[in-house]
Amino acid sequence: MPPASQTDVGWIPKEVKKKLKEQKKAEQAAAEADVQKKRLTRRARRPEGYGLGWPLTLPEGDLQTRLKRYLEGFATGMGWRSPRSREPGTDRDRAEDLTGGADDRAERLGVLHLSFITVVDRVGSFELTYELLDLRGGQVRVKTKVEGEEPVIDSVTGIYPTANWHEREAYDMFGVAFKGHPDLRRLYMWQDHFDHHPLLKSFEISTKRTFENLR
Amino acid sequence: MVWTVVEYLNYEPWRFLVSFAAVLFLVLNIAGIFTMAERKASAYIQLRYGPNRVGPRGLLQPAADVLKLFSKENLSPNRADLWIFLAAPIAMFIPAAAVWLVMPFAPGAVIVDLNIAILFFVAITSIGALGVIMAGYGSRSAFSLLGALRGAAQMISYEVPLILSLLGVIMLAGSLSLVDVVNAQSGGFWHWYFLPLLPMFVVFYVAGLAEVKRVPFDLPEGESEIVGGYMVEYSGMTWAMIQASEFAMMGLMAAMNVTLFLGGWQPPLDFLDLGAFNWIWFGLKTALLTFTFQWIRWSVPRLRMDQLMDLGWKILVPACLVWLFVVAGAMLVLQGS
Amino acid sequence: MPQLGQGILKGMGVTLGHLFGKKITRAYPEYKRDLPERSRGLLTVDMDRCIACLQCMRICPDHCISIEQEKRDADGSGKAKPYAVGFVIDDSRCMYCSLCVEVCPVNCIYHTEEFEAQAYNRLELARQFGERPVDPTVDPKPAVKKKKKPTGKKAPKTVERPRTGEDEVA
Amino acid sequence: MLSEERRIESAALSGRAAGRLANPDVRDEFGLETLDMSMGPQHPAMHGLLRLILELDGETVVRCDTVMGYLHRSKEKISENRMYPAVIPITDRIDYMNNIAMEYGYVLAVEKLLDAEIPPRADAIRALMNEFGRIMSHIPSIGFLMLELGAFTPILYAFRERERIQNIFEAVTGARMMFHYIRIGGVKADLPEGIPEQMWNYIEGLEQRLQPDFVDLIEGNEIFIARTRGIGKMTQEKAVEMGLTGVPLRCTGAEFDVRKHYPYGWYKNLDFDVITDTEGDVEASYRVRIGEVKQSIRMIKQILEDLPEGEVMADLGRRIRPAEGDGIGRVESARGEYAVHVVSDGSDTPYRVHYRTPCTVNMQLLQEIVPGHYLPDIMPIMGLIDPVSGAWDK
Repeated sequence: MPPASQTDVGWIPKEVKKKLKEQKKAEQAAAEADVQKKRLTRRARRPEGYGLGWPLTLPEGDLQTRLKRYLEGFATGMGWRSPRSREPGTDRDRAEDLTGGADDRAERLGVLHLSFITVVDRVGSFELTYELLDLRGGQVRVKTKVEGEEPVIDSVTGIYPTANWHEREAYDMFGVAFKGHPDLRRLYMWQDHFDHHPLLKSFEISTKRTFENLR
Repeated sequence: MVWTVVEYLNYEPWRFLVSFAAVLFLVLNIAGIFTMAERKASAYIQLRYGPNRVGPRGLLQPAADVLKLFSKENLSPNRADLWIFLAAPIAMFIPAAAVWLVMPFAPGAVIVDLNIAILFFVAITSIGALGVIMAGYGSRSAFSLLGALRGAAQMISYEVPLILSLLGVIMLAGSLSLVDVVNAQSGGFWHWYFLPLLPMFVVFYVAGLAEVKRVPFDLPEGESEIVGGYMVEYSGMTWAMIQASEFAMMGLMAAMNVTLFLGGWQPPLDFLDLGAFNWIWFGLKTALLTFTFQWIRWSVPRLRMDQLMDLGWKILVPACLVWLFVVAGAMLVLQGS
Repeated sequence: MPQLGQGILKGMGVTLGHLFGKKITRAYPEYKRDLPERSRGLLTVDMDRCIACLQCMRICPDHCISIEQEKRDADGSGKAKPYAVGFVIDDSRCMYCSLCVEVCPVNCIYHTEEFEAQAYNRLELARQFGERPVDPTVDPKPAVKKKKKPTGKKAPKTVERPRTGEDEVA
Repeated sequence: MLSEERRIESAALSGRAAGRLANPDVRDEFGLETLDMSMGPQHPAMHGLLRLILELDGETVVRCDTVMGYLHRSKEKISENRMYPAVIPITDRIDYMNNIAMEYGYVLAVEKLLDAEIPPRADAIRALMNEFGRIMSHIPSIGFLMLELGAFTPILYAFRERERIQNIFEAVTGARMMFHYIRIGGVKADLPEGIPEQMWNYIEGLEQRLQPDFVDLIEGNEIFIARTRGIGKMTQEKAVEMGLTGVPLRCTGAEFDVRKHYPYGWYKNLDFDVITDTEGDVEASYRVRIGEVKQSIRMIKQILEDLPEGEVMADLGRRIRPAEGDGIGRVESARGEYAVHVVSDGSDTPYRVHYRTPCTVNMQLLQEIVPGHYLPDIMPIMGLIDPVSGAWDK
């Protein structure tokens, strides 16, 4: 079968026409699939057999057992003997590997939903609470601490796209910077001419009446 | 004595001035009455009472509104093209007023009996689109520009089914004069044109709704999308003029519908003939039709632009064309033999 | 076009039914509805009963109550007790949360059925109850929560909020 | 809807538009010109104060940037400076269409900190009021959706229902909008005499009115279907990925309801269904809302049928001073999962209060799904998310 462009003759038999049509259709379908593939690159990276099928299936069973199994698998995968005595020199201990490997974490566990990120300003350090839900009664609370005046922490937007605005809010209110965030702007306060982070404990509010000269 | 005055007024310049004043008076009153009717109808549909403070049962509310609008300052945007901005309401108002000149209100009661009245109606109402474009362009605002573009597209598209549906009437009546059209429908409601021309009546009704920019075709205004469209920047009397022209246009469409398809001033049954007072029938029918406009407005949501265009070009125009052929064939069969 | 406008006609039937239905609007200034017993209107104070315990001032989330306190032998018992010489409720700040009413030990502050508060000037909305007017623009709680020496006897007593306190403040 | 190529082109355009804003003389090389439009913050369809920076190609949106914060009143900071009970009236102001759920979430969090035992009658009354709150938020939501589509009448029918529920609330709580009714340890006061009967009568009346006024008038309307079917369509996966909760998630078919899957209070004793729909567009959200109103009616009937007797307030002492730690209260508000995280340091003011409002999270959807739609489609999409200005800005 010659390509469609070369069959430029006056008369084409019916079967050939039909075949050409089918071929064209197949080409179109392939192109569409290609576009789909491009669109779903994020999904395509995900390992088969885990998590989100199509349509989405929510996890079943107890979160505790899943979590335990997962943590064991995680430790062996990372080359840890136990959380206490891990070797710092193993090559999977780099930060990018952690975030890269974490991509399927949400799906393997079925913890699909990031409920919120709370930042608490413990003067001198920042405590971040990530509340994760599996939408089926299980919940995971991850707490972490960042030291310093201008803290930086990895963004979780790669795993939970919903974290986008949660992290923007945290940045706005506390000045916590998120590495790898696609669009770290202020969420609530105005973008320029405002250098404060209002929920810091050092930001004092005044309860003075605001209309003193507004007779 | 009186007769000489009337005769004197019949001489050309005076006749023109008097009829023009009469039409202006009529149109402004119609705008006021329809504003009131609109507000009351909407209120009653929505379980409210509507305006009820000014005058008996709030009936003087339009007068109070006009007084208030007169006292308001006329604002215009800083970058507006001032001439176009101020001329737009006038360009919208004049067509709404001028067509009333050819409208037969009762037997013999028509200001000008034009023999091309239908053509006059089509030609003059098309100017309304110009006013919309002027208003939207002159305001120099993104919202009003969008409104003007929508308005222009909509009004020009819906002229086509409007005119096509008129053709049926012209074929049946054999005349372009509105007086002839009304006279041809005499003798009971079964002689009215809405029965043989039912699809065209519906098309004229729908296209008329679109032409006067009322829900579900009020996209040029679209207050929840583009905040008011082409008239977003108007205030005070200029805004009042746009509103008045819209309401007058609505009344005009209803009256045109009545004249062309519902027998004009003809009574529904012969023994109900009121002679010179037949304008009561005309008024009743127009009021009823206007009420249906308002009833639709307060019951349905608004279409989207592409759906509006689809409706106009893919449904109304073909329906009209098909029925035109049906009517022509029927006439050929019934009259040709 | 399977339906041909049936849905629209159905909806128009509903609206037509309401056109002749009973209306629910009540013309407000002429018609006044009976307020339920618990309705929370403007606050008022019965100054005879007030014992100047400052509970309401302390709990108020908006800081809309200011009380000027003085030791005075008001009931003739020979003992000087706290007495509210100035009491102001700033209605421009009040959010009618009713916390002050609940906290009052002698039930001297309570809601009325009045709810139409309006004025040409925000300061007019500050209603004075005591014998001596209090400036409502002076905040009863200072912004900085440091221990300060009382500036004078007439200044409102600032209440330190104990962060690890054991007993209740009366 | 834009094709994939057009979408990619639009993305490229949006980048250029950003440059064009900085330097208006630059023209793009395709000769295409787009119109930048700022929709809001003062706009009738923006549910309050929201600004959308739109880039329009004709009437097609190619870029939508959400700017918020116009109603930011820093409730989290205020809450840090108020005593525990005095925070409740502030939570009332977060979602002012569904205040009672806002109070409920905060109170649950503080009770978790205090480890308090709540009397059953108080729990039942809380659930009762919460379901009334859901009705009085869902029905106006439907009205707002219709208002934005251009039909003015349903909003007034909706507000008739809301006003009647507000009358009941006024008799119970004393206020029509900012109730301040749910307290730490119970509720403010028991239901007054005759109110359960009034509630029952109202609910029966609502069941009858729901069909003509909100289903017959809206559901079959061809224009409504044309405007909403397929608009704002999203897949389940997208919805979960964006962290949506509430009606926008459930209308895609994902069955998640805090009342069912993270039960709290009296909801453990109630029998109800989680309403889902498969389409995930605006019309589906309308159907889900109507279904949820019916479920709320069912729940209210169940609660009223066996309302437990007893106290309505636990004795927690006059002063509320929880131990150090943190408590999370999570409730299903009318707009989705509402969670409050209270961190205590042992004093009588909270150390940190974080409100997770469903509106903030659901609003992320706008910038994801609006590009590619027509300008008038933004309004039904806003109706699908149905945010409340006070809630997204906190």
